[in-house]
Amino acid sequence: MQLANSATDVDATEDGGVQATVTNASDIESRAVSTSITTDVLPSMSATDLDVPALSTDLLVEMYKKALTIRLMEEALLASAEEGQIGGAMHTAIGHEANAIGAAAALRRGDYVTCTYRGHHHGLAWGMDPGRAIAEVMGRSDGFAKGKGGSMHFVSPEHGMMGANGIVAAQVPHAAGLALASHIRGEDRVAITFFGDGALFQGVMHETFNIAAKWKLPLIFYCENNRYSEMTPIWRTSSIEDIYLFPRSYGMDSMQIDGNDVEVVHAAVSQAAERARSGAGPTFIEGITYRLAGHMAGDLETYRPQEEVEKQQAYEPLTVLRQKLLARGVDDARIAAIDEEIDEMIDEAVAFAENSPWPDPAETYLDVFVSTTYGEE
Amino acid sequence: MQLANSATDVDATEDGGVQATVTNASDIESRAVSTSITTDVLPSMSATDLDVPALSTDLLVEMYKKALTIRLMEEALLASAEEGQIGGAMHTAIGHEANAIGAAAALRRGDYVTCTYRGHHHGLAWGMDPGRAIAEVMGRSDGFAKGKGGSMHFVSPEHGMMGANGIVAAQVPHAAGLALASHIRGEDRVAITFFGDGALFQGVMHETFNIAAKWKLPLIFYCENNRYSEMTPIWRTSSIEDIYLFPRSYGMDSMQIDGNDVEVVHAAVSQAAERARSGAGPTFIEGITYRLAGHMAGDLETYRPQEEVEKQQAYEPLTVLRQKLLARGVDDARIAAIDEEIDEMIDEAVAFAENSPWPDPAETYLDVFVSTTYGEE
Amino acid sequence: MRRTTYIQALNEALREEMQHDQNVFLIGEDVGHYGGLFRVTRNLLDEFGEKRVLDTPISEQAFMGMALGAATVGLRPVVELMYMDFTLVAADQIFNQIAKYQYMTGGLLNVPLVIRGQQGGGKRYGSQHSQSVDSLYAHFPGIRVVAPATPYDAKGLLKSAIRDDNPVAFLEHKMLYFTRGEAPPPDEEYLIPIGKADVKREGADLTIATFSYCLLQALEAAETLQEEHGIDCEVVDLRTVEPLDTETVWESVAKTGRLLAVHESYANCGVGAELVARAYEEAPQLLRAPARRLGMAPVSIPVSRVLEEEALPWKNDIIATVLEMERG
Amino acid sequence: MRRTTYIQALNEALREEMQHDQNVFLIGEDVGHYGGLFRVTRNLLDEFGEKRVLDTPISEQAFMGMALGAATVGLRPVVELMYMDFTLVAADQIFNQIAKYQYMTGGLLNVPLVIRGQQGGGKRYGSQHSQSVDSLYAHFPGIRVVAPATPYDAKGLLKSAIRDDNPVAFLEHKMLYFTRGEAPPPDEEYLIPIGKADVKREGADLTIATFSYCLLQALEAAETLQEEHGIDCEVVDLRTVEPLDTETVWESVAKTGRLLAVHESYANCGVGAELVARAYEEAPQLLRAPARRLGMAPVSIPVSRVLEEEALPWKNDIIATVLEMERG
Ligand SMILES: Cc1ncc(C[n+]2csc(CCOP(=O)(O)OP(=O)(O)O)c2C)c(N)n1
Ligand SMILES: Cc1ncc(C[n+]2csc(CCOP(=O)(O)OP(=O)(O)O)c2C)c(N)n1
Ligand SMILES: [Mg+2]
Ligand SMILES: [Mg+2]
Repeated sequence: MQLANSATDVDATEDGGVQATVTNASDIESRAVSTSITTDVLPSMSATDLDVPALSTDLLVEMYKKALTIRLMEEALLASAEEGQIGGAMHTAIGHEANAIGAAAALRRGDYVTCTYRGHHHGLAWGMDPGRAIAEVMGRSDGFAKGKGGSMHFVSPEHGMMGANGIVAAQVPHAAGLALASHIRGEDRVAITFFGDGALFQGVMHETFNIAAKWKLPLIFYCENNRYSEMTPIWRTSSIEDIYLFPRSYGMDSMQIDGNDVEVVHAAVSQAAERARSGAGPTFIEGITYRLAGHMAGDLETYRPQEEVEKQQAYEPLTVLRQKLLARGVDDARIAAIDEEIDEMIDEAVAFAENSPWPDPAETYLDVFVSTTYGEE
Repeated sequence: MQLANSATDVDATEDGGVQATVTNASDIESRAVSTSITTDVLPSMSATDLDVPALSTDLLVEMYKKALTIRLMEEALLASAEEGQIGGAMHTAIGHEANAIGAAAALRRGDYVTCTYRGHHHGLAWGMDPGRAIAEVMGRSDGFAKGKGGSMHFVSPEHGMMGANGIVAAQVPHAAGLALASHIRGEDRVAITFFGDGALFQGVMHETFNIAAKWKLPLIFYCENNRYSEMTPIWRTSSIEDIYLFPRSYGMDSMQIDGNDVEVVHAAVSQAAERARSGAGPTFIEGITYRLAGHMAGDLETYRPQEEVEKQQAYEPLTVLRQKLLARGVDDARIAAIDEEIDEMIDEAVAFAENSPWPDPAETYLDVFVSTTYGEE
Repeated sequence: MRRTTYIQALNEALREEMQHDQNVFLIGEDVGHYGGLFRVTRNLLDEFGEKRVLDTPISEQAFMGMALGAATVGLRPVVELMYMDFTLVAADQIFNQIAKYQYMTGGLLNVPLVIRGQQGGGKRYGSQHSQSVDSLYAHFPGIRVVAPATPYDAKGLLKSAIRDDNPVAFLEHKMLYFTRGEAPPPDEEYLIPIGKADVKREGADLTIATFSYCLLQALEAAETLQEEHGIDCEVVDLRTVEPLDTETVWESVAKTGRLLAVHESYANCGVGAELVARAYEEAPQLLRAPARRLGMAPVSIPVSRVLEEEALPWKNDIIATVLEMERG
Repeated sequence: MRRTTYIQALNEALREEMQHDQNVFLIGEDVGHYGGLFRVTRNLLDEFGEKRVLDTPISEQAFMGMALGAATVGLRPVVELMYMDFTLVAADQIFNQIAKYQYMTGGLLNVPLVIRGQQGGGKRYGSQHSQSVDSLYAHFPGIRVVAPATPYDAKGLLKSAIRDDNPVAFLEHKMLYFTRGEAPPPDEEYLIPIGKADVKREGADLTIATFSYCLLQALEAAETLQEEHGIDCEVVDLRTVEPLDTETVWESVAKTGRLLAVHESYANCGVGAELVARAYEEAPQLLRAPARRLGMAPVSIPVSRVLEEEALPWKNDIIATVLEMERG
């Protein structure tokens, strides 16, 4: 196992970049005996050395806005779910935001992303509108999928967001297919796919790792390792101790990073995208992160101690981002103004969704088939 | 990659065992640049150092008889297939015999085995009767499964042979389930499962590796690496260069051995079985082997050069076994007598099968459900 | 008799069978330490230990195949699929292996296992967490399919399913979990035979044959039809979909002359079509009007409350179809 | 018109569509260098190169999912499953993903791909290499199902399937591969619309609606019935199973008053039951005798020649059922 490094406490380097440094000695100690599947690992304890160039303050401000937008939308959605306005399985990404935001910022318009049912953060990071997103989750006609897909099926082709998925790991070969499309057409688009630590043990992951590595597809595998698979800690079912080392069996490059730090995520995904575009094939990124809310709305979280959650709070994406802004001289007042702005925006988005009409029942029967006319040519 | 070793040319060691030694320098050279997925690798070029205790001459004679029985049965079956007596997909194991024979001899009565559609050698090695086996392949009523399963579904619970399978890799979790049964019941039975190099890329392999390793199941994964998946050489689709290294990602022990040498196979499986019985969990064995006949009856073998097949002939199990017998002082005359004996036995087996009546059509509707009476208790 | 919930009935059935036969074990995601996402397996790990209540990774293919292996040597695995939609992830092991194993081995091996979990719509889980798989399972020979609608039936049938020497798909419904009904106390053992339908409401005018949550919808529809239209429906709870107890259905149709089959799986190539086809094979003379079936609309279940309601073949659709049939 | 084989017709359809649209590509096991286990894709790698003819590992789930991904951005994958039984290995990608993707995305994405390969019995491949999956595919909304029986139809329908903007399961039959029939020369383009049945034999007494290899069996049965029993069957080749061209079937039944649906997939919850159910929904007044269906026996196809023959719903079974229907 490589030595643990952190990019949470950042030091500017001479060339304006930031070098990830170790947070503190006790973290290293615990890292030395634990592995990336144990719940006591903190995001900052990631194993990969990575040059992390500093992002511009403007971009960081944008990222903070995005992260807050996601967070507040999630909280609004949880409240709506509690009121009974949302049914089914709604999985929020509270605590996961930086993985999506850092990655989206590192990629280009024209690139593709697929993700899991825990996909609200990816949707918004890739540019989807919160109002239409909330409407979708609520099953209203202004939802981007007219209320048919709901929380587990965020999708927006115009943003390159090609679909969240309710079946664990099913979205992974989809992204490989998008990467294959790019490869077949000789384009320089890359695809990124997000999945969880638990997803690693679906057979299709293995199949896709092999094909992507063999065909050198322009693909980024991004594991949001929050150490839980529903109510089961991943160490209980995983024989693999450090997730990011596993894909090396396929000859694939991999990194283990702090998934809660947008700059680290941005650097890692940028590097992976560059490799992909150069024809060097896929990269696997393990982003150490933590889900601060339940697995899904209504989860009573009886399966983990509250102290564990509290310990992770210090490393959560919004806190980290706020620290970065303060370090860059963005002051409390400016941050408070942003907070207010986003808060209002989400209120409006919720109002928009709540006022959106229910779909016409006749809509039920549409979108099963596209009608084609080739036969009558 | 470890240095290549071979157990084909055996030297007796002081304690009566045999130490695997390198066959010749040119083999090592080619091994050093190639990997276990390329077709130029010879069985003798396996990578794992293994203490190979000498088996008794009597046992070797038995093994030779078994290998010849299998070989002659396969040849008889191919002839029958050519005559149109056998339909469907019949996959012979010509060239693979030692993998089955060495393994079966290393295990105990009460242990379990599952295997692929290429399972005739396992069936016979585990003790099934050639006459009933041929009858099964021909669809006669004396077939062990009354002609319902045929070539791809050899099975004989009384011998611990729990089923061959027509779906690539499907038999692998079945063996894990048998190992689980042993674990749950606190028995010391082990299970072994055979699969091909191509099977490695079915998702269920990965799922089963993880669970077996995590639960430390008494299971032996045995890959018969013949370098082909139907008509496609495995290097064309595999990103994994040395198959036996892959399972180490799950913390599993693994070896790469000469799968054409019964003594080597016996030693490897014995070691793995001991580990399994001791509670130390599964072992992965990659047996380097080669299929000397087509993928299935009727295969024209247009996809590989004849020279490649010829080069492998020198390492094929029967040749290796005959060399061993001669080295032990079993003379040509004795071997010729055995050959005649087995030849006659297979003739009789074929005659038995050909004279076996066709099943009654009414048999078609049986064996779908067991009738149960609990409801009426 | 006391009243209990459907979940509680299932939990008791599992506990009793695990006590009754030490070959019974549970395997699936979150079934052990957490006690199952829907709490059907709660407390069983504590009572029976880690060798008999196994928490798996998200590897449906592997643990389904493992259940087969263990069953062939006499263990009796009860496999939980968290949502029955995941049947499709393990479809090879279920339909190419488990359902066929006895047949392919000429009866040398059999596979006494239960695949259980919840299916069905009504809670806005959308396309991949709401579909009903009864017709899918019934299509393949070699696997019994049971889908009880009441706590009483659920307990008695789950116990029978576990004791059955064949593979059994035991289909629960998410809308049934918190419903209550009468059941004998835990120590009073009873088994309900697989393959026996049960007339849940007597009536003279038309037979509704259904199962699972649709039974409750059909019973409500029957009340409305009686009250508002004077149509007296007999409601037959099939309880088992494979084998189908057509005898009980024909007995009912002999009285009513009319048959409507209702289920929540897709109508197309569904159990309802099967029942209609069998009616014309086995008892055409009983039918005084064309037999009909009602299933899920040919769409993959949308999330929106309004759309989901439209797609589900529930009370209003049942009423409308019955009225159509009565009008002729 | 020249005569050609079913395999040759498929090969030409693939070549022409690959020439016609550079978005079309082939993916599957052994499809490239070897040209397909049944040689349907032979020579296409040479002509179109490694980017358009992709040899995969034995990873049906992955390459099926990849086909979905590529199709959502306008490529037109043609996926070969070596045996259609392997549908079950990739069932999640086929039925939970491909069939549902357009619906779940509210129509934002569609999935123009073809899943093709051979199914069916008659060559003693046994339980896991002989089963027919038409009814299985038809059960799930969102995927078209095509199963042509002649080289002419195979070519015209495969071309249409590739141009269709929906996922299409294109089901070949191993007994059809070497059959020959008339077809226009390769350069004379023709397309056959998906969803249109074709009357392959006219008759007055009874309608047999069927498809795939059963069509050939039905035509033979019709000859025998005519010659030996004076019963004049009309044989409707459905060609497409989803959508079902019931209009053509009812037109025929309007003439004959009798309907027998025949297919090789399991009878239980099969296409035949579906057709019977629709007959009583849509056209009960046309039926002068109970509509019937005939499918594979409820067993998972044995290897033995004798048993396989018994299980398959072929000529003799068709004749026997028709005679039963005629006797009333
Ligand atoms: C094939 C399949 N099996 C099971 C489930 C139920 N399920 C939904 S989320 C989940 C846990 C996934 O854990 P992980 O991959 O770590 O992602 P996370 O939820 O932690 O983001 C499970 C088991 C599913 N949706 N699909
Ligand atoms: C799931 C599945 N996909 C494809 C096939 C068709 N098939 C049968 S054998 C085979 C090749 C298997 O190669 P390998 O695992 O190396 O075993 P070998 O035949 O060489 O012994 C394939 C692709 C199958 N039977 N099952
Ligand atoms: Mg997780
Ligand atoms: Mg092989």
